Amino acid sequence: MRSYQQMETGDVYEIVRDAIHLDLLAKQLTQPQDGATLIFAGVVRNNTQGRRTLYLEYEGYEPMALRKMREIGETLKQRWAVNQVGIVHRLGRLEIGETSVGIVVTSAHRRTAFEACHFAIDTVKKIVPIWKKEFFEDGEIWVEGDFSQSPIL
Amino acid sequence: MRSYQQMETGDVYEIVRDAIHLDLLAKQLTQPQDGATLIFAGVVRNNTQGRRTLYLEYEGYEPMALRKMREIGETLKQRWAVNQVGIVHRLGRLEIGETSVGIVVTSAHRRTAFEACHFAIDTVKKIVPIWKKEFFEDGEIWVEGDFSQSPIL
Amino acid sequence: MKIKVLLFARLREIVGCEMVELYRNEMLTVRDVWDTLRAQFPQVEGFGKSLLFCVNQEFADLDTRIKEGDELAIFPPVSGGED
Amino acid sequence: MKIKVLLFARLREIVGCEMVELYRNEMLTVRDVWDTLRAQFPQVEGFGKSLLFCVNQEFADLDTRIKEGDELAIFPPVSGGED
Repeated sequence: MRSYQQMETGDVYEIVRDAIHLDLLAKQLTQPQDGATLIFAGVVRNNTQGRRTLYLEYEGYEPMALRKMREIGETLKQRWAVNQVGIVHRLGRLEIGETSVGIVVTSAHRRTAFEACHFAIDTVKKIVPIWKKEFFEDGEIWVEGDFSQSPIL
Repeated sequence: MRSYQQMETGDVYEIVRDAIHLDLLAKQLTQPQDGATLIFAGVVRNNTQGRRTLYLEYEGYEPMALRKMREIGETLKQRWAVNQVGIVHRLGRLEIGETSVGIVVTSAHRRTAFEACHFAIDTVKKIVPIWKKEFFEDGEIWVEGDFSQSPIL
Repeated sequence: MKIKVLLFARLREIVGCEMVELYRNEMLTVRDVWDTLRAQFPQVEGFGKSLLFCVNQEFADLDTRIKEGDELAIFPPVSGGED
Repeated sequence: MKIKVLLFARLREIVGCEMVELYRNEMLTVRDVWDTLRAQFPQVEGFGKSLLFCVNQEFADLDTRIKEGDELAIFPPVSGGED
């Protein structure tokens, strides 16, 4: 199985087109000084407000997405006593139950890991230029955010 | 690899004496209606307040621990729109970097998963009768909680 | 009356075994069990203010009533972790 | 002056390609680029109030100044998810 490319700081920021292996990522990131590893997986759900989803397609502005993922990781390490951060986003067609985005945060203490990881995924969903198109039995739709919460305002 | 025993509700509560496979547990628990899977791993850290830890030993009051783990899972499902819960605790000797407790919470939405999973681990640490003894180079110590925060008060 | 009491963690180590059988003419509450235990194992003295008591795997207190056949357990507070 | 603009997601679909080259005598700000784009692709009209603009992979606004060789990108807000 592949391994994730760690930066000099040990952190991982990757955009992939195949399955995300969060167990592997967590193993690579967890260090002896860690007491808590928190792993978030964003998963393709079989419905949106009751409407049955068939599959999703993710598209990204890759170099900017990677840059923003790195910025989020750096923010995490500035604001919290986080040891290691991993953010991996998948693009392309994803089936129900597959992981579209994975975030791993390790820390000596669990509260730190929870707060930092929650901030990380919320921020990924706001500022990382990746979009999803949802395919239903009777049509398709681009899922777009609320402009009023956009990062330039 | 072993699989985890799921209750009728699909949830998993186990006490084990070998490695916890959180990837496997997460895979077993994640359902098509889930949009977020949150995985918490409590990991054996190499130090406590700077004092170098060699390894830990966990001891439990097993039937009551299992009962309390189930209670926590039921509370989660009552209070939050959580789909599936898995709580697995390991007993015996654990080395640095090994996972002592793993919690998986799946939900349609990520905020729910974060809140419920954080509550779960905080409550495990308060009411599940499992103790750890920490072994240092020059001694050993039982790690005990604060009685004023004890569950009967 | 005979009552079996399970002990855990540091309390188990101090007493030296994980299950003790206590005998007393009458044991009505957890407090009676505790009094019997500390009479038999003086080393547990001074420990009492920071112990948890359980009857049939539920947290109890010193006034909780007990009967023959109940499963009693006494132990220190759980680790709590550091957040 | 020639400026290449990257388009993504629904905007890319509406325009019909992921990179457009825009020509205009003078383009000083992102607004000039946007005005040129919508003159060339009227179908983007009505979309403008809910688009994000980036210059060299940083969020920008209509008044952000640009120069030859800058990487411009225009796209809808990111999904945001549902918490």
